[in-house]
Amino acid sequence: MTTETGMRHHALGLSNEQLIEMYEYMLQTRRIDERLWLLQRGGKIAFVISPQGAEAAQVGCAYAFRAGQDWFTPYYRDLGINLVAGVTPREIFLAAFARGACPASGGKQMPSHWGNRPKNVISGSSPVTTQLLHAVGIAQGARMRGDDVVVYTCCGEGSSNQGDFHEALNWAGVHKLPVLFFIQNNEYAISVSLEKQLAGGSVAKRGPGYGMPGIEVDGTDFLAVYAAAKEAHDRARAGEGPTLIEAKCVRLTSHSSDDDQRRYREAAELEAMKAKDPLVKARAYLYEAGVLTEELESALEAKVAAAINDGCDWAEAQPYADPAFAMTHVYAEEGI
Amino acid sequence: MTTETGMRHHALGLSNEQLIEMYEYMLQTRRIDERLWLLQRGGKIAFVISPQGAEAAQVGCAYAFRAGQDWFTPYYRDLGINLVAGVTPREIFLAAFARGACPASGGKQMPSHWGNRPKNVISGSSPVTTQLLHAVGIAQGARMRGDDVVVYTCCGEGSSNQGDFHEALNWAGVHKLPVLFFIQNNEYAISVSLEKQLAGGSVAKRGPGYGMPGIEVDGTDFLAVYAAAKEAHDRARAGEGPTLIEAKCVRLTSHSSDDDQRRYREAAELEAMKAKDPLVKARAYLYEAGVLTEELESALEAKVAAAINDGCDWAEAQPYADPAFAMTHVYAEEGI
Amino acid sequence: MAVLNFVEAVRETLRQEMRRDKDVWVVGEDVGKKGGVFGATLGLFDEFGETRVQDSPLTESAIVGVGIGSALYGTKPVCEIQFADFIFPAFNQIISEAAKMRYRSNGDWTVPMVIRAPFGGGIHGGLYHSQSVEQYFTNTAGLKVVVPSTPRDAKGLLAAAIRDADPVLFFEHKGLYRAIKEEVPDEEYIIPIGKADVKRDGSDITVITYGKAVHFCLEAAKELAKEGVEALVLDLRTLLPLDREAIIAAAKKTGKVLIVHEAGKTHGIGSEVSAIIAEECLFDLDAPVQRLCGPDIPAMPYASPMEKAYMLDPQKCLAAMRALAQF
Amino acid sequence: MAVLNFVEAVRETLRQEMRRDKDVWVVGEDVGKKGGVFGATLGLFDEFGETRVQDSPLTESAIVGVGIGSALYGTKPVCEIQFADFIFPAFNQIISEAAKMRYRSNGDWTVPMVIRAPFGGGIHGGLYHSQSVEQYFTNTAGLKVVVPSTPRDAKGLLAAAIRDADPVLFFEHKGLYRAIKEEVPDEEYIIPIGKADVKRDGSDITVITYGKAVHFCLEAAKELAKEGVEALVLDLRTLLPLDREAIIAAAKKTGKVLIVHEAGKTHGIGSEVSAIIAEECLFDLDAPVQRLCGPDIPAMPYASPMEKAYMLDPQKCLAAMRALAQF
Ligand SMILES: Cc1ncc(C[n+]2csc(CCOP(=O)(O)OP(=O)(O)O)c2C)c(N)n1
Ligand SMILES: Cc1ncc(C[n+]2csc(CCOP(=O)(O)OP(=O)(O)O)c2C)c(N)n1
Ligand SMILES: [Mg+2]
Ligand SMILES: [Mg+2]
Repeated sequence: MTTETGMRHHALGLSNEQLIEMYEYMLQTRRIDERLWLLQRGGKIAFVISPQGAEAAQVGCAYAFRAGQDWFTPYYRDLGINLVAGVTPREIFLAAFARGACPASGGKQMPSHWGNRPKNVISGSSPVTTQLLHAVGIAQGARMRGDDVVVYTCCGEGSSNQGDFHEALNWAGVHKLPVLFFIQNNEYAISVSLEKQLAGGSVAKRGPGYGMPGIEVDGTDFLAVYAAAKEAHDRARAGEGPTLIEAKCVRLTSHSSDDDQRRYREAAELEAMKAKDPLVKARAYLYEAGVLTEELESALEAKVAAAINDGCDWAEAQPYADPAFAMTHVYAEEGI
Repeated sequence: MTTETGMRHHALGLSNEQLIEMYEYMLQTRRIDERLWLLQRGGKIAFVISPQGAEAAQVGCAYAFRAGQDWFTPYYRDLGINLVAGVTPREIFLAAFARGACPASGGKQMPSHWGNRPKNVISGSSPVTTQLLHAVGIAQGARMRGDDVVVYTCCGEGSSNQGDFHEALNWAGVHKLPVLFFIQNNEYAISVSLEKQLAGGSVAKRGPGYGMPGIEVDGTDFLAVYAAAKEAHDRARAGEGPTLIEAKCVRLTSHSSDDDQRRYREAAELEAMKAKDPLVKARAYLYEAGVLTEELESALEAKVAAAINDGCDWAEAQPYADPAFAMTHVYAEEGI
Repeated sequence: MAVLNFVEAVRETLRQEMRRDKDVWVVGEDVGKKGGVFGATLGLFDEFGETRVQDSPLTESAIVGVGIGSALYGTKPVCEIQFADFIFPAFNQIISEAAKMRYRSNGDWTVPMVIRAPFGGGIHGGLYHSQSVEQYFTNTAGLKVVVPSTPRDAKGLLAAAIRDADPVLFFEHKGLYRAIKEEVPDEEYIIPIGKADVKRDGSDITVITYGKAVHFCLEAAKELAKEGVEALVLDLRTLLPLDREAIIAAAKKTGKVLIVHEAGKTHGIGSEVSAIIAEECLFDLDAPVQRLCGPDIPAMPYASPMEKAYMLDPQKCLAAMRALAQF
Repeated sequence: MAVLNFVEAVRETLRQEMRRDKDVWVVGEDVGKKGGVFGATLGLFDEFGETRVQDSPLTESAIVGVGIGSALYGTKPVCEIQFADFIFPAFNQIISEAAKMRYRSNGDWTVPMVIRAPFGGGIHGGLYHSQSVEQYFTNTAGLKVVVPSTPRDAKGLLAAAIRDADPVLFFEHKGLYRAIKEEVPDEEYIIPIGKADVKRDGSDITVITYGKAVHFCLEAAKELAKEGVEALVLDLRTLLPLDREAIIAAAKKTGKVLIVHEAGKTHGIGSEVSAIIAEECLFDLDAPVQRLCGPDIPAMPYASPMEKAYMLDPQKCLAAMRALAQF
């Protein structure tokens, strides 16, 4: 865990404060999701789709981006990406409760269908992989305007087999556009396992075919992900074009609150997966690095809990949009 | 041109007779196309899209397949594939003249929209690349039935960037299906050159990403193409799965009779291309191999010309389908 | 006769047809071990194995394109699109290939294939798990589009679709999957594609509808009967080809027609039904041809109040039916 | 005022808008050096350079998807689909993304984008270079669908489309590109999207049409006038949103309506137009609402005799108009 040059995070140019900040984001991601499951089990919200097992991948990757300057077309599990991009817990819970004040859709969309204009987070849909092409178009627009922007886009390993993945990577490769294609490979697409899904078994291996690096990284190691994402971000800014990163993650929960993975995964497999819990690994690193102490940890937990309680209670108390709101924003002409 | 084991074609297990047969197919492909251009210039047919520059790729590849047993989902330039598969010059000209007796479509479709049920040639459409998925499905069907079938499918390098290419290769790779994905790379998609079209510059390089070999071969060398196709065909039959072959061809004509490539290609480039004429190269090989003599060559030219004159005159004399035919074969219920 | 709900009827019909014909196979996302996200294929993987009950990669264009190829070879694929909202990546394969194969080859090459997809809202699915997509396909000759409204119809129509020589889009309203049960004959039977069904006879007004709305209209008709108004409720069942004769007969019988569907009104299924009536029964009409449909917005919102505002229900149907009766 | 044919009017409007607004850019297959397969972008590459006149890879989903992304960033893409028949690979991006972006984000994210595509037959294009595809898009709120019939309309409507805040599908009948010339004002002008145009006034019968058929109907109307019948010819120009007021007014004026379009009849544009009339003007009608449309077959065949059998022409229009007048 140490290197010639000392601690891994120092070698990556990360201060202890930054390390703690990254951990706090991962912790917040996990705790928010745990709260969402409680709300769903309690019948207070209808749906949860979870980042658990991908917190290190999401926070490690997003931390290489510049909130407020770079642009994001995330996918549904990307709670961690949104938090690092600047989306607040209150905004997350507004979406969960489908309240009218939700900045993503005012309750028109299901939870985890992100969108936040002030934070450069594009509105997302349900059909997978379409957002990869939007990311390429955003990069094209920034290039035309001469703006210093790098675009984050993401999907799962199953979704990476959609035609839009191919067309997006090819286009970005042709024009050497500043895009990071981040694939979170948790080895399942709902119930479909990797070997029935992905010929060749590796998303990263497909990068060279598009004239870009295809990097495989341990998605449960937040520092390894940060290192890969930082390098890709640097390449993009240097005009060297897009990068494909495949982060090997685990899916600690069922696909969503509508699924039960025990129906198609062995108990042993589910058990073994726990050893790869990215939050546990991160915590261990911070302790070994002497950055995290018991007081600090409980302080962080308390801070995160407070933000969640505030966000959840506040959001739940907000009203739904008026039913008539359903008829608005179809065209600009409405002037709304 | 010779090898330790003697002549290249002998090394490939090809007899002199087979060599001559392959040459005759290439010659026939070229001469039929030349006739089609004459008919088009003379206003007798409306449209030509040409295999010139790809004869070696097409005949070399098709010769590795078993006519009547294997299946084909060709693309519009694949005149040579169709001839080797057993489609006759008369049938080719029926399509060119859009006559009612045309086995492909009875005149419903443009020329070069192939289709021939007795020869296992699937009906093709205009939207590019869709046929790659049909090939995968045919292989899936043959696998279910336990039949010994290998499927040929093809598109251009531009078309290989369509989403359907990605989905087809991934599916075939997952199930190790007996399909040859044959890409004829003539460096242009109408007017769009390779560097604006294909990130990474190589279709073959994309093979490994799908867990299959990606073979680049000189598409103007019919023996090199035959060797690659034969190996892929053997792999498929041995249950080792699909192969991607990129044949580097030249486009000796404009994209089609509606195009004029001098508008977007340099004269020098067009001039230089002529040196790669696959028919000229094949002819040279057969002479050096002592297989082709002047008498034999003129006999072959005469034989090909006779078949073309017969096919062209006969087809032109055939009637159009009755206009009412346009309303038929919409559904089976019509019982037609 | 067993009492089955809608999704059970679909599952039993798939099982029956797969036992009957070894060429029939099922392919789609999560149709294998998981048995589909709605359980429509539950148990088929265990009975028929993974070659005939195949989990596909997450690629709709391939599900349909591979299905087409396997149909060209002679098998009978039943492709499942997990939600109708996700059928659009396969649109080119359906419209350009499946629909035109027989026509362009004069019957030499055909595509006997079924594409099943759950559609419709009212189940908190939001914009992309609630859509009605039938109207995207009904203008394409070469396709057939079927939308059953009861378990009994679902069995007869799905069997007909699987045995059909042409591509059939089979849309199942997911709001019906567990909502209604009825006795379904155990033996094989076919309900012909292209035939509408009078679900309730009546002499005062005619309601032409399909899908889940059939049940809303039947409920409303019961209410209306208490007010002395007898409504004829015609269930279209097949949207392409439409049963023109049944539509014309139903319209002429009462002279007052209301068309009801969940999908958006403008350029929807009701447009063609209304146009047929305006063409064929103009002088039999005692009232303008009315339409009660979903609003013309991009899709159905998620939050309950907005979802309710979008969705039809018996009350909305009753109000429209009463107004027409009083015209 | 210069005399321009249809495709010249399109080209000059693109040039005008690109000079006017640096955010406007053109992207599509062969739009660069070649200037497009119909020459609609000829010369733009030389004037504006390859960043603003971009040859795309052969990938329609990407042309539209990248266009959407660039519009989200603030640029104004004008995407060209080489033939309307090839728009289907982009269907998911158009229907699921472009059409729903404003709605789902409550106006925070919008897609000001134009998708141009040549459509229509009668040019020996066969099944896949002749299709009319407008009816695949008109049932999707959030989109606008425009089909101009003259060079003058093409200029005003294309300028309006490029300046519109929402995604506009702009379909150009390729059979008109060189077939008609007219004087087109040199200066900028806008023709509002959503407004139909009375191309010929008349008091005896009403013909509602769009695209190339407008010219067939006008020619037929001239003939019919010699027989003492004056036809009102309404050019819809925009198919989504439809100009309901203009349709209703035109129908009420004569009480006899014929709807004419090249696209297939069943579930076509004419269905909604007829349904609006059946809803709004029933008691003003003196004859059933008629439709003269393409046949309900998968697409237009290639061989001349079959193509002629499919295509409309002035004679077919005249016969239908005369029959309606005599009703
Ligand atoms: C086009 C499309 N098809 C199907 C679905 C339904 N669906 C939602 S998530 C999912 C699995 C995605 O798996 P993967 O891409 O590996 O991402 P993960 O959920 O594992 O992170 C499927 C099939 C969809 N949303 N869009
Ligand atoms: C989906 C689709 N988009 C566009 C076209 C129009 N088109 C026909 S051929 C062609 C270029 C094909 O280039 P390539 O794939 O390299 O094959 P080549 O013609 O060079 O052999 C294009 C753009 C089409 N037929 N289908
Ligand atoms: Mg996954
Ligand atoms: Mg090419």
